[in-house]
Amino acid sequence: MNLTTYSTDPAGLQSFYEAIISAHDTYAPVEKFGKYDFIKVDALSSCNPDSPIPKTMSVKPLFFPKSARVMKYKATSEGTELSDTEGDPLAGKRVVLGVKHCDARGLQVLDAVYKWDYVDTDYEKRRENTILISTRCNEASTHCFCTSLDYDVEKLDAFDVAVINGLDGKIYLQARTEKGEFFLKENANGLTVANGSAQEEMKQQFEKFAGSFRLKMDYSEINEKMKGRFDSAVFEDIPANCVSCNTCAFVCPTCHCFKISDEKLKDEGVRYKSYDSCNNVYFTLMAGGHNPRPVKYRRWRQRAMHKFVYYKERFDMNLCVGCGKCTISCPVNISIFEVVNRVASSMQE
Amino acid sequence: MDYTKQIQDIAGRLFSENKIDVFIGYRNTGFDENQVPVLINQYKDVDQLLFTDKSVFNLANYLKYEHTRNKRVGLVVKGCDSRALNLMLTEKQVKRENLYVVGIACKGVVDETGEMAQNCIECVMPDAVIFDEMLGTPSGRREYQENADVRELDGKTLTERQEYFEEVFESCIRCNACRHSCPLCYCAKCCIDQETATLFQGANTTSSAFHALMTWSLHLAGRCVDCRNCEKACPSHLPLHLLHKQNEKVIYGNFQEHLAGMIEEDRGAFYKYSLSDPDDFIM
Amino acid sequence: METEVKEKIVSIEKPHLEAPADWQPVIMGILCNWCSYAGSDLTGTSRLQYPPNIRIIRVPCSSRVDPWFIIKSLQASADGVLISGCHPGDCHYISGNYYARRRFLVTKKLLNFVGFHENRVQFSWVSAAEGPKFAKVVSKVTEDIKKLGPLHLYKKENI
Amino acid sequence: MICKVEKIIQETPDVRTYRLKFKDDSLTDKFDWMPGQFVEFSLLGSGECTFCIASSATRKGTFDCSIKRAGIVTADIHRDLEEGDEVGIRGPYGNWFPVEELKGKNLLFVGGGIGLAPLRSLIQYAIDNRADFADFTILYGARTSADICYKEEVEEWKNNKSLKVVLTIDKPEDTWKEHVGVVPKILEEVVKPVIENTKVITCGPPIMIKYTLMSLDKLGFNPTDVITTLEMKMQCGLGKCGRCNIGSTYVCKDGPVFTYEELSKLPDEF
Repeated sequence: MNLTTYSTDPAGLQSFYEAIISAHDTYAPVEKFGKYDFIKVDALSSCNPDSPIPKTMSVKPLFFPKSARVMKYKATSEGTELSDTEGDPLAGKRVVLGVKHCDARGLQVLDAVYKWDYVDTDYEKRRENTILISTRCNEASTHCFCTSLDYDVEKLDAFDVAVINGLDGKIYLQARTEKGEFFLKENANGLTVANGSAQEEMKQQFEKFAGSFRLKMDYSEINEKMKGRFDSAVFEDIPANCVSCNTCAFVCPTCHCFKISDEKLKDEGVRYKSYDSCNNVYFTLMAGGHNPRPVKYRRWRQRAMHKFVYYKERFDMNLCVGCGKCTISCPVNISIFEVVNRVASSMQE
Repeated sequence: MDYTKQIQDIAGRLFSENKIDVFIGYRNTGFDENQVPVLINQYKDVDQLLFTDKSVFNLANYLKYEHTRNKRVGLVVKGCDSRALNLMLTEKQVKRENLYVVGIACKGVVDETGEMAQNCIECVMPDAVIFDEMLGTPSGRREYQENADVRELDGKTLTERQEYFEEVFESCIRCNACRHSCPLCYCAKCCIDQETATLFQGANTTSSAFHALMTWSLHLAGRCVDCRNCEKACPSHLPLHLLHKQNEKVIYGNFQEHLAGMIEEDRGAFYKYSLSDPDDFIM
Repeated sequence: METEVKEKIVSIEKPHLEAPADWQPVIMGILCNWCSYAGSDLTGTSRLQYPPNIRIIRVPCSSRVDPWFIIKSLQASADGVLISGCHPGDCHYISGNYYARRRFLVTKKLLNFVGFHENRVQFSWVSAAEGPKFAKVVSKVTEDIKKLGPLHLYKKENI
Repeated sequence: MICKVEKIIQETPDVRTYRLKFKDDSLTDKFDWMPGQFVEFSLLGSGECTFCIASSATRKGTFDCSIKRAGIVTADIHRDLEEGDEVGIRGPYGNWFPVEELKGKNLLFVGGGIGLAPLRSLIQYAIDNRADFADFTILYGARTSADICYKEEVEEWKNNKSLKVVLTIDKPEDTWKEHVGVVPKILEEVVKPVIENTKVITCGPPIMIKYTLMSLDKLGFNPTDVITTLEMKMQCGLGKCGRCNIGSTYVCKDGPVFTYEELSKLPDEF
């Protein structure tokens, strides 16, 4: 399949965005309480597709909301009736603007867990009906380390349409999937097909971008090193200042643990699936009172090992995309980057 | 405001005299200008410690974790932190004899933007109210000011407030970070933890957020010391101080100008009463 | 006065849904065992009429009422809450209602602050001898809530 | 799927067995399971819990779940659920005891407390296919004589000439005629199992499993011949919710049945 690249300028991009917003159900980062959430928008003026990275929440809630209905039940005189919930607000056709690279990669990671064995149909439907359009990342923020985790200008497959800066104020829109190709063709008014140097220019820009990263690591080395570090004393030492607030898991674009709960109202009820966090004391507490991870460092160990070892073993990817959201949100500024590096390097001591 | 040197000296002295097992202070993250709370167990780590106007997090929070339980602890407290500590002592959560408190005459800490934080501008008591050793010159108690945000919202109509708070509760993702980062939420099983109480909703819906945040703020009414740990922890950046400051305003205005944790052995406003409390809202 | 109040109410609370024609409010009544509950008993035995919209729960003392009860009722099916206890000084447990009074004031103000009309949650002191007063209080609360219409804020079933 | 509670059997003061039957008869035939698998049992309105199926598919029509009152949902189940009531069932999930591998072997069951439930499924299966298996020993321990589950069935097993049943309780009681002592001790002193050609299947409280595995080790059993079922908090049963992770293993998909060998490779977190 031949994927087309279009070129435009900033003004053209704005009108491209405007056209999309007027024609489709569009979600874009909207400022709310000093941070950006992905919310349905009606006009370009109310949102900011180029929202600053540290202040933007992940796009995960559009596919895996903080709380979703799974099923309904109703007690009648004949017995109990079960029914599927209808009217999932996220299942319709839609376009998401301003998705960060790390977020989109996070969705790919989520795909792995949601599509193995039993396929989560709700999630799959939401994914299928969505067109992801990227934002332009020009500069790494303080906590970004996505280039260390598989992000490359050649591997932007997580998007349907990638928006990339070229030289001299040019902007390239590149279809990355069939869905994106089709979508771009439909909405290509005012865009010109790019010439041959586009790929080259994008690469140059990307190299400049990659050079701006403060945090770099060799993750395959980290994977290897962490494998044997389950009993590392560093795990007991590092999270002493963690307050078990669960924030990291809730903002993480790849964390997918959930809990199931029933809400009842008289004879009816709904079963919900909501976010949960492995940093929660009750996460593994069993009914008999037995808890395999009763203390903070064990939960932290589970978190770090799951992200960089277990998931890799199981699905051959890291459960971390290097977005740095957990570090930014952490009330005490614990950096996962720092933690895994310390664990990995403790081996040499 | 820089007490780095003094704090390092004090911590070093305490360790060498074997007076403490753990010292809780701040250190640099090493990668940006923010600071991380740090629990120090030995003399050789003392030089990590520092204290500047970026030392924001309320360290009294760490007294509720297993790392400090039944240990002799030294810690640094600002004005608001010391009020929280005072309440924790009154409510018998920590033992005074296990603590060595380094009080700070605080000049205000900064928020994300680098300006002085709102709670510091409105701070009633910048100096530590409880300490074994005081750093800096105390500036004394200040006049109580009503919170600017609360006043602004109060001036709005009910519908506007309603819409505003609907958005607040909708944005809540029920991570309970507010409760975990609050030094006064020391209950091992909190009533707003979804797993422990069947009384609360398990799902992270707007309805449950309303339920939980309201209950939580009312449990802290008359006890909240306005350290804003909750707000710093909130991943959705919700203005949680509004709820607390509103309660504080009502309590200060109606119940003999009560402020939480100012004096020793003073429990929250709800643990005492006066015959002259307002009665006109009751039929 | 009447019209003024009505106008104010309409402009203040955000109308979510039209109330059905046969809508009747559900009012949660939390009564103290020693005074108000006995008072409501007296209302019954003296055959005084009061609206049937109230659902009564008996508690040992008005200070047993955690603010959480009020929040929970509003979040479940109640459109309004009435809490009633002994007159100040008459508490069976000597000072329970003084403590309760402080909590009620803060709760009421906070609920009003986040967007509930102040008539949604009401308090009263009703002694065991005040049967007529209880009937009057319930009628007033029911009237108030009827004017305000059904409560849709943060309801469990809506979300 | 909706099931009707056909019968409730009070096994011990805090364990009840619920005999379930599908409301929709056509499901009864479709619902097939192997010993060791589990179902998600929901008391609608209260929540969902994971329970193993305590009976064998060879006895069709109904299936049993034995439930000990321990947490919030189980307390609700004990309080609210009556005969004729309806519950939601999802399943069966998880892997099962390697029945094919067990054929022709001596079987030694070591159970403790409510841990007999998953074993019962296999025991029933084995009794119904008695010819496939060689010697057959059941060692079952409980805290007190009142805590013994499936009393009638245990009695039946005792009368069955082709089985050897050893019962034990932790502390002596006046009317108790069987052995006294904790399971690992009885295992070493009374049962004295043959190691040749024997498979051990064990389940019980974590502490019992720990010491039983140690004494089996001491007796010289090969780790591959020791099979146990794990329990972990689960919510979805589908390998999604991430609760039952032990290392890269999902207990709900790759378990709950593990051999001791597989178990020893996992991080020490159960």
